[in-house]
Amino acid sequence: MSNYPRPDAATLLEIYKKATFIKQNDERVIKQMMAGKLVTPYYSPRGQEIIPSALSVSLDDDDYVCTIYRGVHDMLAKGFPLGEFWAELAGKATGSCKGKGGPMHLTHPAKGMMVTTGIVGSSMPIATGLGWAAKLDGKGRVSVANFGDGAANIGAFHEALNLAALWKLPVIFICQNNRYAEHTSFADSTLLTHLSARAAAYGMPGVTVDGNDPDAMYGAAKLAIERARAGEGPTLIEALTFRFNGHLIGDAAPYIPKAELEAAKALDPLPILRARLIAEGISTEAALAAIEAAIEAEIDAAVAASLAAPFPDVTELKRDVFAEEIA
Amino acid sequence: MSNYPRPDAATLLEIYKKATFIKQNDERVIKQMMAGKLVTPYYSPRGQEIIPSALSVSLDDDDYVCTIYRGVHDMLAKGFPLGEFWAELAGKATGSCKGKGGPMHLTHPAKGMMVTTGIVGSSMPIATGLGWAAKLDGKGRVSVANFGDGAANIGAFHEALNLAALWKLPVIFICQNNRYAEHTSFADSTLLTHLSARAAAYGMPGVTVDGNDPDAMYGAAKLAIERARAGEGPTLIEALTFRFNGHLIGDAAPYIPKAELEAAKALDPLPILRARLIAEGISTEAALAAIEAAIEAEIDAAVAASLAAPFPDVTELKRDVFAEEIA
Amino acid sequence: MTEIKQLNLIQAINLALNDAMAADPKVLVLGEEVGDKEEGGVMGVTKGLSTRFGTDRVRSTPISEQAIIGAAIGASIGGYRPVAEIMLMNFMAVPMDMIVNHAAKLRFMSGGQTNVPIVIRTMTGTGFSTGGQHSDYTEAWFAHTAGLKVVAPSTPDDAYGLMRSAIEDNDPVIFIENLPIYWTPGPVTCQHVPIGKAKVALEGADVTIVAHSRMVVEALAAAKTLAKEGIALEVVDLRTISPWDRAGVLASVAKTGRAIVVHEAVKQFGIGAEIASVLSEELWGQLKAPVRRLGAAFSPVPFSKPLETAYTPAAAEIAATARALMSA
Amino acid sequence: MTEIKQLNLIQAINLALNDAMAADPKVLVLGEEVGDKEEGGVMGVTKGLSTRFGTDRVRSTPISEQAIIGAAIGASIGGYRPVAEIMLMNFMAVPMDMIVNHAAKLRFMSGGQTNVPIVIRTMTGTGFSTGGQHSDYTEAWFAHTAGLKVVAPSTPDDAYGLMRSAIEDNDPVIFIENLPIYWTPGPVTCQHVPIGKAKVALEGADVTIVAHSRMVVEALAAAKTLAKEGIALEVVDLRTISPWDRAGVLASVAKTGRAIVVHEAVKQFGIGAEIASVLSEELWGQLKAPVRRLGAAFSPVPFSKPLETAYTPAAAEIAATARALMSA
Ligand SMILES: Cc1ncc(C[n+]2csc(CCOP(=O)(O)OP(=O)(O)O)c2C)c(N)n1
Ligand SMILES: Cc1ncc(C[n+]2csc(CCOP(=O)(O)OP(=O)(O)O)c2C)c(N)n1
Ligand SMILES: [Mg+2]
Ligand SMILES: [Mg+2]
Repeated sequence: MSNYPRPDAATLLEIYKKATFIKQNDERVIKQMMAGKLVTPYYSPRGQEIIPSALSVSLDDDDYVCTIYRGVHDMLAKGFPLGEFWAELAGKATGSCKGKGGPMHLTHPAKGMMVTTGIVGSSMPIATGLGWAAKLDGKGRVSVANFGDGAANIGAFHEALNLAALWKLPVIFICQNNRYAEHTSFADSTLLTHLSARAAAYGMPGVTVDGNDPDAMYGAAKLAIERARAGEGPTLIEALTFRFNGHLIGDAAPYIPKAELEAAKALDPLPILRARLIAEGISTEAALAAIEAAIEAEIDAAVAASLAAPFPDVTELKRDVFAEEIA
Repeated sequence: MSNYPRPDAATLLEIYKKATFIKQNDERVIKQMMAGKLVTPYYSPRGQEIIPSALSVSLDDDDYVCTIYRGVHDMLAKGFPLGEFWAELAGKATGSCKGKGGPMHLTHPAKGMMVTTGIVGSSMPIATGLGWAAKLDGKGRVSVANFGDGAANIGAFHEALNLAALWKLPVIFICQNNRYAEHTSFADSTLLTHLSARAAAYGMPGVTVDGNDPDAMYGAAKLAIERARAGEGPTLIEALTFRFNGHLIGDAAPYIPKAELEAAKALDPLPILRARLIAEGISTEAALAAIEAAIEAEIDAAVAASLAAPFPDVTELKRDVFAEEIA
Repeated sequence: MTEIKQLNLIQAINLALNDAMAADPKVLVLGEEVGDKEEGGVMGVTKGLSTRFGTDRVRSTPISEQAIIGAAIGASIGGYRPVAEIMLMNFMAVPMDMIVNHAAKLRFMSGGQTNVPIVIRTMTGTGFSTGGQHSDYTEAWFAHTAGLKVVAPSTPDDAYGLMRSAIEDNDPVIFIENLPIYWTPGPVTCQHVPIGKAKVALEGADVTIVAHSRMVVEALAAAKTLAKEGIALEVVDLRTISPWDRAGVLASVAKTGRAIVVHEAVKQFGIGAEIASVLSEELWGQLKAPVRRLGAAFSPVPFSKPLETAYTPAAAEIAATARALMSA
Repeated sequence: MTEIKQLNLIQAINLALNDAMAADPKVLVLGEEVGDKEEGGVMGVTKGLSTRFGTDRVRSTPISEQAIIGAAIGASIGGYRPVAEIMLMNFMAVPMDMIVNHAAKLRFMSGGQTNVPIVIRTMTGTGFSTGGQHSDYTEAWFAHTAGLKVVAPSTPDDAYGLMRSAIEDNDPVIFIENLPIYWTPGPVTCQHVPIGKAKVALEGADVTIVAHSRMVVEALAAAKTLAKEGIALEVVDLRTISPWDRAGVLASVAKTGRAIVVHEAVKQFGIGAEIASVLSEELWGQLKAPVRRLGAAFSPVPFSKPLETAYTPAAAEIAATARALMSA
């Protein structure tokens, strides 16, 4: 991995900004839920912020991303508008999906956020199809499929990776291995130690990286994206990380041994990257604090707007089922 | 593969008998169809006879086998009664499935033939479940899943192999790679050259053997069976072979290049094994001719009985849907 | 003999699984998170089973629904009685081939040589804002498939009794649990409930409501309201959707002369259509009003709370429909 | 303008695909064996397309139904109009999640931001002794799923016209082809046929037969027999199963006062139940006899020829049912 491209200072700062945005937003969602001001299923991405942040700095707006219920980090890193996000979580008419989709189906094509699915494994075949479209278009676009370690054991994974490899499609398969699938530990789901080993089953390059290390994640993602843009086909990246919260808010995660969770949290990539930015002179305490405050203000505004927004009208049940409205 | 167990003379002769039985029976089915005396979809196993023959000599009656529409060879090698086979093909009440299942669903639990499926890939999860039952029983029984090269690309393959490996189940996955899946060549279905490479994706041993070579096939199967009986878990065997006929009778297989087909037929394992038995003094021309004649007579009897047998009564539509008859 | 406990549906199903596993060493449990290391199921329905009966008989699986149902089918043919969990009813689409092409058909296709005594437990229901892929009722797919039995209890007592019967049944049974009523307590007599028998949950002379699962609760609420208005609903809890209790339902509607079939699934092409058309055909000339059907709106389940509420049939709609039938 | 060719259904669908691909470069075809290297489909429906339009647009796939439908969905969201083939209708169970949880729902769940203009072609039908896993009609599953359209032509002309409309439709369409009638020739006008409109295939005053796919052929045969007996059947070819033509069917039955709904799928919980219950409800007091339904026996499709024949509704049964209605 010494031949990986490395992020420059500006890119590192950009990664930090995205990751911090995700983290602060996540904390606010949980805070609002705890205060009873937001009622929704919510799958926290806390601990996994670096992965999409270090990926997205190499993506363009028109590159495609598909993700899963636990995909808020993937979306925000890709530029999902915060106002539409909060309104959607609140089930409001001003949400990106008019309140019809909710947290598990956030969509925003203008930034390439094409599909969010609540069905484990289903992001992969669809992202493969988007990769096919991108290849037919011939504009060098790529398609990213995000999924978890648990999803790597479902049939759709197998079919999608084989097809993408066979058709040399520009797809980046990102397995965010956060060591748990709901209550099931990684070791109880497969005998493998590294899921990237599965790439060989399709004749596809595969790599395992520390997804919480911005350098490693940036390098692996950039290389895969470049391969894809050059028409060299898909890559499987297993990004090692950890889920700091329960499967969803409300799950206290007693099945995660305390020591394991504490060890993971001790390596929280956010403070580490923050300290590094200052140590390496890329930014200063004051500048970062200003960034963080600006993010907080942006979140304040989005939350306030979501609370004030109207609910969709019940006639919406007749719209968007088909192109034509139902009589 | 030099450490593989090798078949002794008696076993080799047994393999030849089974394979010849399959071949002669196959030729008769086609002859009856061509004569208009049998109307059924029929998926010829011609060319693939050695695989189940060299496998079954190491199996007991109570070992489980699941197979697919192209599974006549698997069944006959396992001891499926010929009379019930022919009657089932003819849709008669005396068929193993009372005429309700037909060629794609031949079943005979007394010889361990538990499930024959017409859905590509579905033999594997079910055989995995039989492996689970066998493991719970603790009697050292094994479960065999037969499937084709095309089936290795479907999701059920992935899920079944991962589960069998994780649970260390006594399952032998036999991929009969006959180079074609219907009209699709192996090279057009995956980038891999050897499907056994997929075993590593599950932490399972995998091996590619010449399925038409009785020594190699016997050795690989025996080793896998012994591992399974010893509680060491599943094995994936890719048995290389060739389909001498079209996908089903009626398909002239124009998509197979002539040279490719001729080369495969030139290596027809049946005459090769026959010549070897004589050359090695394991049998004689006369003895083999007698065996072949006896098989022919057995087939004659089964065919005649199937023609004479009655069709099932239409009231059978109400039986075997549930345990209770439908009112 | 009959010990009456107060249990909610989670506890009742858990007790039924406990009792069935204790009674028959061939009963197995498998599915995602079902073992105690994984908290005994996301809702705790299987809690304690792996500790009591061991992880050989109660196995948590990877996320592999095709393998889960395939393993259940195979083990059942090998002599066991597996209870498989598919966490939510929408995920039944993933192992659909295993369910409809294999579990349902192996007995028939083998001419009765094999059979598939499995139970597939699954959960669903609107009410928790889980949206388009987590709350559908798809019982109609399975009821339309010969070879499957489909049950959907609305009370803890029926949940216990139907689970015991489902496990002892020699054919595959789809067992549908509703999320929002999981925590409603009720008496549990620990008796088997026969598959294929409906129950008159409330007697009444005017209009028969045919319902199952949570819609029975809504029907009973509607009945309460209407009683004050002098309209007496008879509420028939189907309990078994296939094979459904034609005789029982026909008897009730023959008495009242009016029927409303209610389900939480989308109305169009839902199971209410079968029941309504049998009622219309069999009671030709005897009905006082056309048979009405209520079901969810023709759309995916919406996320937003006001939409989700409008989407699903509820007591008020049942009451309004009954009133309309009475004045028709 | 209208050129009248004589084509069978295979040729008509092939022509529709040709014309659609020529008209719109965004139209794609994918599925097992669809390319000419693989003989243009097991039945030759896609023959010539890859040679004419290239293997970028007409792609044979591995046996991976989930990936096939997933790829079609993804490509459609990326701006294309893929026509995916799932070789036989029983295999629709394999990519069921992709069809019902994704293709059907993405428009709604995204609030209309994305849509899935795909066609899923599939084949089925009894008659060739292909047994329990190769001949089922499962249109009821898809008709019950909001967001899917379902069509099933019975003539080459409708096959052409519905395929053109399906490809141009902005939502997912399930396109059901019947195997035994593939080779029946008929005139093809090369006109689009609107989705959602039934067709009166034969006018008659006495009994309306509502049918689709091959059952229309059986209904017309029954009509021929009954005409000699002085009973005039009106045969309504549904063509579209969902959204079905309520107005058209109601108009016919309002006229005749008698209806039989026929389909090749299992009768119980089949699409006939929806139609029958709507007819009974909407034409309350106007019907001369109860609405009858005919469908396959409640069992998996049997292999043995006499069983297969008895399993499926046919002209004789339709005629007998109509006679019974006339003397009811
Ligand atoms: C097909 C299917 N099966 C089961 C579920 C229930 N479920 C939701 S999330 C989840 C765990 C997924 O774990 P992983 O893939 O590791 O992703 P993570 O949640 O850890 O990000 C499960 C089993 C589902 N949504 N879809
Ligand atoms: C799920 C599914 N998809 C498609 C088919 C149609 N089909 C029947 S056999 C076959 C080819 C299978 O090839 P392979 O696995 O190599 O087995 P072989 O026939 O060569 O023995 C296909 C595509 C099917 N039966 N099931
Ligand atoms: Mg995970
Ligand atoms: Mg093959």
